[in-house]
Amino acid sequence: MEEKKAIIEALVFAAEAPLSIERIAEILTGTERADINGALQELTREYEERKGGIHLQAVAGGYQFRTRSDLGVWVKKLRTAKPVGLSPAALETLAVIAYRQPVVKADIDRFRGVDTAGSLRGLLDKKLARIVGRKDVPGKPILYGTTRKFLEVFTLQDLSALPTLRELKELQD
Amino acid sequence: MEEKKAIIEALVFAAEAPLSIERIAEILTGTERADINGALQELTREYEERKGGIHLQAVAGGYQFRTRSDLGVWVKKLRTAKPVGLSPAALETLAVIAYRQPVVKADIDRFRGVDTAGSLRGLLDKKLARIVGRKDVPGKPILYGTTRKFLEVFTLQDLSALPTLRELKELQD
Amino acid sequence: MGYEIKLDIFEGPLDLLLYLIKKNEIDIYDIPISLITKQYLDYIEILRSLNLDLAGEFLVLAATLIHIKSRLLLPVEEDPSTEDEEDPRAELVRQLLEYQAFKEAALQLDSRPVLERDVFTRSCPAVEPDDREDLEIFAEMDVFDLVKAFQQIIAKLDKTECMEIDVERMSLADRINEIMDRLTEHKHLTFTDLIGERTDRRWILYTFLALLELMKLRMIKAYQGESYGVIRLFLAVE
Repeated sequence: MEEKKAIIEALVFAAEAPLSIERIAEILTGTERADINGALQELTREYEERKGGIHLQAVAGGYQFRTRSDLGVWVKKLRTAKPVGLSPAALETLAVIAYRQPVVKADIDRFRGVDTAGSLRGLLDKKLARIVGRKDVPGKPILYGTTRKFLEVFTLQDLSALPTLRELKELQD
Repeated sequence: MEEKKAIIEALVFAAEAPLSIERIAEILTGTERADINGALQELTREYEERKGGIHLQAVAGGYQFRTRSDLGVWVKKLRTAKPVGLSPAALETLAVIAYRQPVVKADIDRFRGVDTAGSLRGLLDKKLARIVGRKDVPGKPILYGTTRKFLEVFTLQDLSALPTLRELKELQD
Repeated sequence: MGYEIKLDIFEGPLDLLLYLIKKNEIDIYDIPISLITKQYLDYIEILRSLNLDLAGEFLVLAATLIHIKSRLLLPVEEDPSTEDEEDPRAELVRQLLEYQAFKEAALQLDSRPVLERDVFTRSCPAVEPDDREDLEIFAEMDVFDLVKAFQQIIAKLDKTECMEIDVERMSLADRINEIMDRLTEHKHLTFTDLIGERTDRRWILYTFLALLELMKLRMIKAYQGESYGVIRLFLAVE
């Protein structure tokens, strides 16, 4: 393949949004827009004729590679959503529960300096935290702890496998 | 193109991480793994012969489309953020972890002849290394290993794709 | 000084030593220790004269080199039992070879196609936005993130709040969870029930400490009819 066309293909593929001819011209300095457009047309045709799983499409003022629209039913099975981690707030709350369990919400709040109702609910929903009992003091507040799933998600043998703060401090210079 | 090959191409393209043959087999029920592997090999060859901007690459136990490595200099211009490289110290520490995992920090320090706290911390932050457990000796020191991201970043199919240290020694002689 | 030295280019004392060996075209298996020790100490002296922070490891290796040199200078004893004695340089040579291999491995890693430096993956959505399903999948999570999060919280807190978390405490949490699970299931248990068949001290100790903690938290109540009698345990709150 002609080298310039290959570069254009790589650029369109790697771009974070549909890539415009203008943007390509900025990168491939000295190349005429008409030539860039020509290369994009050729690429579009090649992918179409090939009848593969990928098409080059003109979209939102630029060009973008997309899966062939009639294959959507298959692609959906992949669950294209990116795996989500925990939000920093949820992670902090989970950390307090992991290291301070069994712990009441008031203590988690005090540790984090904010109300943790939202992230606590999220952790319970995700089955990373659970209610382990009630403290026998006025108001009988709920005590929280971590779950077996927590150990699985974080690949921990048991809670004693959690690194201690001292160990983490040793990693800091 | 044969329809199944087109679907496999679309799946690999749409996946957010290198896609394994197992995962494809789960989606394309009734298709033999050997056939899936065959289609992937054909696709790899087609993209290679085409000499375009994209290659199909076997990496981290799966397949992923990537830009051709010699076009990196162009694609980089698309990105505003500078890629953060690893310092020689970080690379050395990573090499020790990769070849000696699971390994405790004391051993990494001994192999490198320096305290590796800083670079170890950096590798953990970058998710190239991770805590894999504790060694069953007094003090239960933390064991470190490499991550899946390590394989992805360094374009390795699996850990066995690393050249052996013996091979390296022969290269030097 | 007969040689030029670029500062800050050495990753550590072993790296410096390897450099000196290569520069002098020395056989690594037969290091002339006097020459190398002298050059090594000269280098350290330069660093010192420039008031650079010298990592302790450089001094440790200097001491090792001097020690090896002194052992080589000792007269060889007639005693036949010393014949098998290892070359005083052997350990250092082994260390250097290992380090050299890892250093080479590091360069090999760096020479590979590195993601986001040499090769790039797709970053645009692959399908029409409407076709995307918002399914939540759990990413693999790293325990390091968790500790880091806790450490950040602790750093913000008053020093007096900081209790050291140690391995023992975490094992205790495991035991507490198990006891609460069993009590929820069985309503009441005896101390002997909890200990079960196991007789190792660690297990008994943790069970006991877990019970104390649970009583302190007022999650359980313990009753004992008479001294040395059966200890019965109940959930404090149903």
